[in-house]
Amino acid sequence: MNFDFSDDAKALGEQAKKLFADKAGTAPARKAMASGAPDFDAGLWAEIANLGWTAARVPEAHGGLGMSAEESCQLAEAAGAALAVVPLVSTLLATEALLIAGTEAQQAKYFPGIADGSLIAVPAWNEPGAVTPATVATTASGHTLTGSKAPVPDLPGAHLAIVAAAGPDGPSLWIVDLNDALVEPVETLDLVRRHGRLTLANTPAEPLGDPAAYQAWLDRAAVILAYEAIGTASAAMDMTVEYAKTRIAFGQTIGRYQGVKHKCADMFIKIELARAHALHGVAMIGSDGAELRQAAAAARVASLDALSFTAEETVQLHGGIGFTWESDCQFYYRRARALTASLAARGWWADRLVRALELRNRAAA
Amino acid sequence: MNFDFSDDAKALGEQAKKLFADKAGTAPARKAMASGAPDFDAGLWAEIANLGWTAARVPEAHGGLGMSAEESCQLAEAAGAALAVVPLVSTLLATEALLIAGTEAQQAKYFPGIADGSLIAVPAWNEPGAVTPATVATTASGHTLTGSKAPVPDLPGAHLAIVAAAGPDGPSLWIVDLNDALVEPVETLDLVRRHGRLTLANTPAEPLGDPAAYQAWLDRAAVILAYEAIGTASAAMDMTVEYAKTRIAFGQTIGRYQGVKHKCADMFIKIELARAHALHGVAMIGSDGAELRQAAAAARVASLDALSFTAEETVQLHGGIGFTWESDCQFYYRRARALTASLAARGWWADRLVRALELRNRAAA
Amino acid sequence: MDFNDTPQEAEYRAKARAWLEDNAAEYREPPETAWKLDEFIQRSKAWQAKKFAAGYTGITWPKAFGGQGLGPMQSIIYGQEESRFHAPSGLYSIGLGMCIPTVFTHGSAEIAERYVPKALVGDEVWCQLFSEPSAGSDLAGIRTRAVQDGDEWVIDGQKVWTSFAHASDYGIVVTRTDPSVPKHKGLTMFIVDMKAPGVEVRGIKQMSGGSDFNEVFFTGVRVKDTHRLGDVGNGWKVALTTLMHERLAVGGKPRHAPGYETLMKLARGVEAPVGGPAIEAGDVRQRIAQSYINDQGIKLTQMRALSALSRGQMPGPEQSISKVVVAKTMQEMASFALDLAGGDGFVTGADGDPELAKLQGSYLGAAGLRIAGGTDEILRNIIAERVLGLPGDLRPDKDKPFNAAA
Amino acid sequence: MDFNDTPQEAEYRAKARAWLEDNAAEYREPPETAWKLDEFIQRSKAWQAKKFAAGYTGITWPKAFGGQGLGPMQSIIYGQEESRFHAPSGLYSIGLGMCIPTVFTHGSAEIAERYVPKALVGDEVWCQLFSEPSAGSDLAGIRTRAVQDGDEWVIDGQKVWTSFAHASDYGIVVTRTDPSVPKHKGLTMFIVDMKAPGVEVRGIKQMSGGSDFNEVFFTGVRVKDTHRLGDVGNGWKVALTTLMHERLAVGGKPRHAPGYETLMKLARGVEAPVGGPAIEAGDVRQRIAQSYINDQGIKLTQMRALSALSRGQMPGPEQSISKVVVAKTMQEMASFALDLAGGDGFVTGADGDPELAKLQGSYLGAAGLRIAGGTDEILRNIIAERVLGLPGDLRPDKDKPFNAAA
Repeated sequence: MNFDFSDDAKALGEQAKKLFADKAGTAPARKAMASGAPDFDAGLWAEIANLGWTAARVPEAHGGLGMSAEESCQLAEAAGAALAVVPLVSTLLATEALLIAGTEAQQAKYFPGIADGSLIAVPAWNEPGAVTPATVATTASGHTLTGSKAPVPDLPGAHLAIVAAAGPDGPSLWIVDLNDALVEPVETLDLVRRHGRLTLANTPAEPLGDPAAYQAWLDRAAVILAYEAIGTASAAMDMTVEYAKTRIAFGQTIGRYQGVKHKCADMFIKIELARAHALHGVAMIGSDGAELRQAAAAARVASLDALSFTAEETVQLHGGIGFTWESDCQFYYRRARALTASLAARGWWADRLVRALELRNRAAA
Repeated sequence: MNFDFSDDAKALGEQAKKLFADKAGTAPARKAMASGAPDFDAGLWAEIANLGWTAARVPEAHGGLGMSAEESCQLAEAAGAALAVVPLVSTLLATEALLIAGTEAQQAKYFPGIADGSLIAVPAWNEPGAVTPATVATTASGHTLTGSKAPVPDLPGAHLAIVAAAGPDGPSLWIVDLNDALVEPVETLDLVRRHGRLTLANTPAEPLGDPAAYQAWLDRAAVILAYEAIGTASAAMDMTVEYAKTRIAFGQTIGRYQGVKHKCADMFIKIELARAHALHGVAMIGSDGAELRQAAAAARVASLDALSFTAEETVQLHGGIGFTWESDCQFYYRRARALTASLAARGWWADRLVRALELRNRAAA
Repeated sequence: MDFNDTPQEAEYRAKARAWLEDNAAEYREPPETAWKLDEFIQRSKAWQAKKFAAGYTGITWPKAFGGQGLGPMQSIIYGQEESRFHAPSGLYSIGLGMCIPTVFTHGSAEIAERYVPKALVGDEVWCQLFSEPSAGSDLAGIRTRAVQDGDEWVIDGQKVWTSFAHASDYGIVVTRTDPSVPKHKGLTMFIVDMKAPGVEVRGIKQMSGGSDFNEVFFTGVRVKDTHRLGDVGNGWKVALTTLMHERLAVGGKPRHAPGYETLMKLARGVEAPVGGPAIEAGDVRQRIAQSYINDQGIKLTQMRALSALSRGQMPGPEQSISKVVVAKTMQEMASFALDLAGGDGFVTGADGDPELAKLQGSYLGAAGLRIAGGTDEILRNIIAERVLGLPGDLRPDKDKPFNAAA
Repeated sequence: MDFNDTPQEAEYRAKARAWLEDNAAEYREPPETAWKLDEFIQRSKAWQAKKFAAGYTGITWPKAFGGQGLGPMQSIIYGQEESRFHAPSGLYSIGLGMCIPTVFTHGSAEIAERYVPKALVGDEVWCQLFSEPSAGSDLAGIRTRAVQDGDEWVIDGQKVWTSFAHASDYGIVVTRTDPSVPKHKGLTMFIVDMKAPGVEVRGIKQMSGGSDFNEVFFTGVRVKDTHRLGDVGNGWKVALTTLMHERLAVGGKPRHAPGYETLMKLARGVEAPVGGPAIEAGDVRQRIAQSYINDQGIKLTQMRALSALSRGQMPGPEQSISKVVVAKTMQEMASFALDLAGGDGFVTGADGDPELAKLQGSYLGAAGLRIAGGTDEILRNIIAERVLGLPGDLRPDKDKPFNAAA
């Protein structure tokens, strides 16, 4: 039985937590919230690239370290916990798409830039009016795309987008050089992470090598994003537990009241359930396992449930102060909506999970 | 604003609560649970008839008191609270069917017996294999019915059944003299209330005057049963609150712990929400109001939610003793399943509620 | 059983409605852009004066204090009718609803004579200064001190969550006058002049972006002993009567907050997670049903309370469930609806959809509503203790001198 | 990352599997009708003796006590393999899992020598006598007294929730030996002969109809001081080590309890509340997903713990979530499934459907599982306090003499 991260992956996660503890967290997030603040923390990004995190998942042949999805997940969790104002998770998601579906030439062209941090890549599947990743109206004509993508996380400041466009057998993935496209900022409920709208009007684009990769990419993205959500939820829980240990009401710390402590226990329970499924997802990515579809969907649903519950009760258990602009609670409350929007809400993923279970049943029958 | 029971109805409810406090409750329920115990408490039934409760809703022209649905609901709540081992609620439901859909001749034939307690009437819609009141496989041919009805509450010991059979425009209601039919006992999760199976094989039957009355009867039945469920849930809550005031753990009564007291508060919240909708239902019955369909469905859903939550947490908050055969908790836990089975589960009624809201929207548009 | 007015109530309603039709015409539609504070205050004062002249202020107050001496139903009926307009009446709700009744109940005759009429006509605006940073749910834990100096008291400390402090002329303030006795016993209530030297008001920006509340800092603020409300050391009991007025204000869903109808409308326009129109999906329908049960259940519960008032009885304990149900339902429904709306539910500002913006506002606002005026946890305690008779939480500080407790 | 055994683990598993194939063949299928108590005991003893002879008992115990001196993974692997059969091993789970480790940890060498071998080979059955009617969650509140009389102690009182008391030869019993000191300090643990005069065992019938537990009454039962486990007054600490062994037994879903697969199967066969096959309805699919997440989530969580053991580390705190999730999930899933099944879900006995009977059993049993071995509330306290480090509830009785507390 070896159902846990490798020591290497854990060490990278520890390194990331340590750096983010110094350089990220709610104080930099608050700075990023100011109007006119840069799209992301360029200094921190340079440091990240320098430490090889963007290279971690890139194959050695293309200037990377050839590490596994475990490393991506450890980085996503650390970034989520620290609300780090860098396009790290977006770049990891785009990396995953290039990795599973990019041609040799595409990988050779883009991976070196991703690895050294000079090329920021983001996935763009969401469209105005679309409610799930199954609905993609952007059309392809020859080697051009036409359509609109929004809200796209980390789009402002990015160089490359992995774009979903309608194909004959469902959506497929294309590469768009953002120099060729119109990128505009879009305001969202998350005041820290920048989002954008990508307008494609016969914009040059090249399809990824494997057009069927969209579904496989969704699975992998769900696992990585589950770790981001787990990181954010854990940070919110930790902050709440600390507050409950110190805040006094009616002559005792509020953490003594079962009304408070049972909610904290529920946060832990939901987060650990999410961890179990997310780890299952990483294991299935690592082994190309048949259970990836169900593990990814379960990880997505469980992590969103953990994050939304934790974010809501974080405000609640902080009481009046938790509802002020000055409190850090709002970062988690708003980020919960951001991470929901980043890859469709729980309902669609729960249905996808049951479809996966049905398929497995049919296969077994 | 006059949104409350009449003083007369309240007085009848008080009278019922008083009688049941003496003659019903968990101790008689425990006796009724013994194998070989009679189907119901005949002495209590005679007293009930004597007090005119079975006559309350019967028109004066047919030997009754001509009272409103408010009185039926007050009686149902009191019977539910006391777990009274009498076929009172079933007879009230059957009375409602005769009242809204019986011909003058049918009313003249059956109401006097119902009024004086000599005729016990029960509705029978449930069928093996059916999951909702919309699915009725029993067929009519001329003035006979063929099919099977189970589980039917209070069927053993009853004289008359109001039976749902498939009609050209959906189910319709028929009267079956139980002397003409095969009645067998059926074991259920509720060990106190007797249930039966009614086997109809070209059994003589007469249709109620208004074949479309089935839907209207469902609405009225839902309101009356909501009050039965509210009565049962309130009794369980009261017992739990009393226990929480006296049971000591870790040096204090367990009612001081928020883990316990917040659950008791949630019982109260759910019961009061159910009361609001159930009262809306009674008001709509009384005024033939257009909102009866939605009020009845909401009352049904809210009362089942209140009862199942209260029953489950009643066992839970009693701890180990609550899970023993000797504890009274099991009566509520099992009755919650009985009242669910008695008129379809919450899911169907929630859907019916939304259909009613959609219809109203369309009518308003 | 019906939802109708009694003949007397119907008559009062008709009169009020007619007066409003004539006098509130300019407030028939919501303002196209929200009023700035100055205009809001100016319009509020003008509207209050109009209402006063017509006898629609202090409806339930004794005539001796300038009130109308009518019952709670008349007050509610006027409120219902006024709420069909967008008249600016919120500026006075705390002052006239909570502060002034405390002033005429616990203040001297001279004090009442000085302050009540001007408040009623709207010339002077009042605020309530109770909560503090370290005393939210535990209101009796306040630390703002008042020290006697001859026939005056000197107040130092900080209050928080004060509505309209910046627009107020006076406030009622709870202070600690004796820290050497248990916390409930060392409190005293005063009237304070909000324009006095040493009073500083700062806005609090909320998570939702609005600034509906203030912090108020007191530095050596002097108050005459004649402006004390109730006995020295009796401030807790005085505060409780003030709060009782708050609790009587039946708290339903905020007026324009999205409800189950919003969810139905949205569900007709978007695709379900399982495919097909969302309105036809089982999970969406179950959620609509739950929203209806909670929204409409609270409305109907309030009608139960109104019926009791209309019959001249006290409302039952059922209305205590209102806020805890409303706030959580708002949060759950908004979250589910925003999920249904996909990425559009996350976009704000100029690119956002105005209908979805309401749901976003509701999601943010509900987090505050679950806390303001008693957290979900405190309200459940209150239901369990006051309605069901369960014992209170253990309070280790209850009998200890305030300055010796943790 | 994988779910595979290490080579050593695989070897041990293969050996155990082969042995079981040869020796447990008669238990391959569940008995057609449940064994009566006598037959159950007889078969249990025979099976235990066989396991002992083959070295599959006391797998993790020191060799000095007759154990195999192996790691927890070996014990778990043997258990996994044995669970493929329907062998009767439950009779010894408490005795060997909890009682005997307490005996050899806290008893004298003579005592260990007398009792451990006979327990291990299965000749003597043990039970644990901790809970009392007035001491459930609050175990330290027990009232059963032991009074010293020369070199003996005399025990009077009542225990409850004792598994297999009627089949047991010995038990470990916590008693109060000094009521004048605070409650955790006046306890002492003894070995008691269950056949001694004054011991009376009565079955407890559960709400679900089963009788898996007993009440045990002690009237003047005499125990030698040599049979004391640990020091006088140290019984609480001894009991904690016993309970630690219980907590190490990772508690997942009961072996044959219905899970999400049951709900899926049912949903394929019945109509949805909204019409159409239930498996296609959004609300049913959401519920299946939730059941999978909880059921499978706990399974995966246990695998995380096993991986730690396999690596020679202590499992993390995550396994503490197991029972609280499992029990509530069982109750919620069974309730939803029975709702889906309509009236058939309510019918029992000869007229009932056997598949639905399992769901009914699960609904009844889950109510007990949410209480047994720590209520949902106590388990949340434990997670909050031991994992998250939140402070304990206020305990007014903590430092008071037991006989002076409420």
